[in-house]
Amino acid sequence: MTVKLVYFAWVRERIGKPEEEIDLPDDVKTVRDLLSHLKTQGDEYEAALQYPEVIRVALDQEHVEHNEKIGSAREIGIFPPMTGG
Amino acid sequence: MTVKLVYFAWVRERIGKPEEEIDLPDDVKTVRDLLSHLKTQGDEYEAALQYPEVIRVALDQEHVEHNEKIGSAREIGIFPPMTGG
Amino acid sequence: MTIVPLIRVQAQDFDIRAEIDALTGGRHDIGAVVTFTGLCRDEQGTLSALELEHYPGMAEAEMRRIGRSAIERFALLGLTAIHRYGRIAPGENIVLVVATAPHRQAAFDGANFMMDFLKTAAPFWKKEHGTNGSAGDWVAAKDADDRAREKWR
Amino acid sequence: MTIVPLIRVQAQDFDIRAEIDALTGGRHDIGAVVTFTGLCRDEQGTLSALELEHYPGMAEAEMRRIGRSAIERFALLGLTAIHRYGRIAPGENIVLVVATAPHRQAAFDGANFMMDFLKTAAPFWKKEHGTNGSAGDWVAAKDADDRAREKWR
Repeated sequence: MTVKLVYFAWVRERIGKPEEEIDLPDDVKTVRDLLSHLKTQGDEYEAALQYPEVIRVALDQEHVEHNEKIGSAREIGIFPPMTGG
Repeated sequence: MTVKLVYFAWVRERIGKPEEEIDLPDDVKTVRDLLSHLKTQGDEYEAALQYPEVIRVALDQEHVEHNEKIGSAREIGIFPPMTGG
Repeated sequence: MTIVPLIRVQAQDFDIRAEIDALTGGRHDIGAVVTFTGLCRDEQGTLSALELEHYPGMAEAEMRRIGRSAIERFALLGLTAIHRYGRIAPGENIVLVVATAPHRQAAFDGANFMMDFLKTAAPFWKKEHGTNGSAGDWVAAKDADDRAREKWR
Repeated sequence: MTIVPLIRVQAQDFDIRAEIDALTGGRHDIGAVVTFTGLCRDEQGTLSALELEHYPGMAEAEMRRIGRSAIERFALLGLTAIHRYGRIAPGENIVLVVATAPHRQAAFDGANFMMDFLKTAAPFWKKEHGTNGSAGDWVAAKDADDRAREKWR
């Protein structure tokens, strides 16, 4: 399954691109699985996702916990804790 | 001693005037004494001060409790609970 | 430098943007501005106007006392409070509070505190005039307003 | 009738008076308007600008979710939230919330709730640019902002 990943703030800067399409490996079921998988994709991913517990994820623009199943989500947002307002 | 009494809202309407100067009798020491004294001054005062416990009093434009001594206050405000804002 | 509250009691309306600008203009240390505006409601069409009476001199003095407490308690950078008197129609402004602070909770608390004490301690009284031409009743003080003060103990 | 929050995410500044008028104009049932404006501070002269990044689409959607919760929870009569993005200089506006209600505490709570959740759940990120020409650091999320949400449990 192909999904669109979108990155923001220092996650975007460290990975070095704002978005990309990837094919999800069959064994990537949850958000946590996805973060672990991405971390193995190179130094830039390792730098961005070094502490996965602080990373926030949205499936189709809704916040989810790391144990959430990715299911049929088409767009996955990956970003640091928010600092707006 | 002469003091200026100023009335507001329904206290003013019932007494029928916005202010007056009176001579304080010697035995009027506290705010409570003053309210009791005024109540004997006619039906309009009786109507205004029927329930003295709800009446608020300010000495020289500062809120005081009924047991406060009048002392050297020159202006005594007498009015119902406030409803601004 | 001691920060003093800006207090006005007036018949005319106020301009909220001008009042905010007066507190924030030219400074770069304010992170939060909270305003409260109180308006006249028509009470489901039964009210044609409010008439606001006040104790001249004491109204300003009491608002200033409350404002000084708010500035000190919440470390506000500025505080403005304006209360109108006279006849006020439904939809019109009655009262404005503007509180500024470095951070948001102080600004919220400052404005909220100012309003809770203004309601129960500033010498203003409201009379309601009905759309049926009734001469008008004085608004009764609300227990809820006295209780609202308790949260600041 | 369901009341829906008015949500905007924009680069340009906002006009607080126009936003208040949009919620209050022509109605006579609103007794209280509370506004919150968040401004860019210069951090004792060390900050030359904030750069605000957001997640287009999700920023609006999340603000709308928070706004709907605020309207329902506090029975608001109206709620507007506007968040800017891009480069913002000290003294400039960042965010505006306007909440209207029949009575004051609901308006205060509605605006305060909206801000607490907007800070921690709406996808915006601030980068600080220093007056010393430094490239800029991302602002760290504050524990105090997470704790601020706890008061609404």
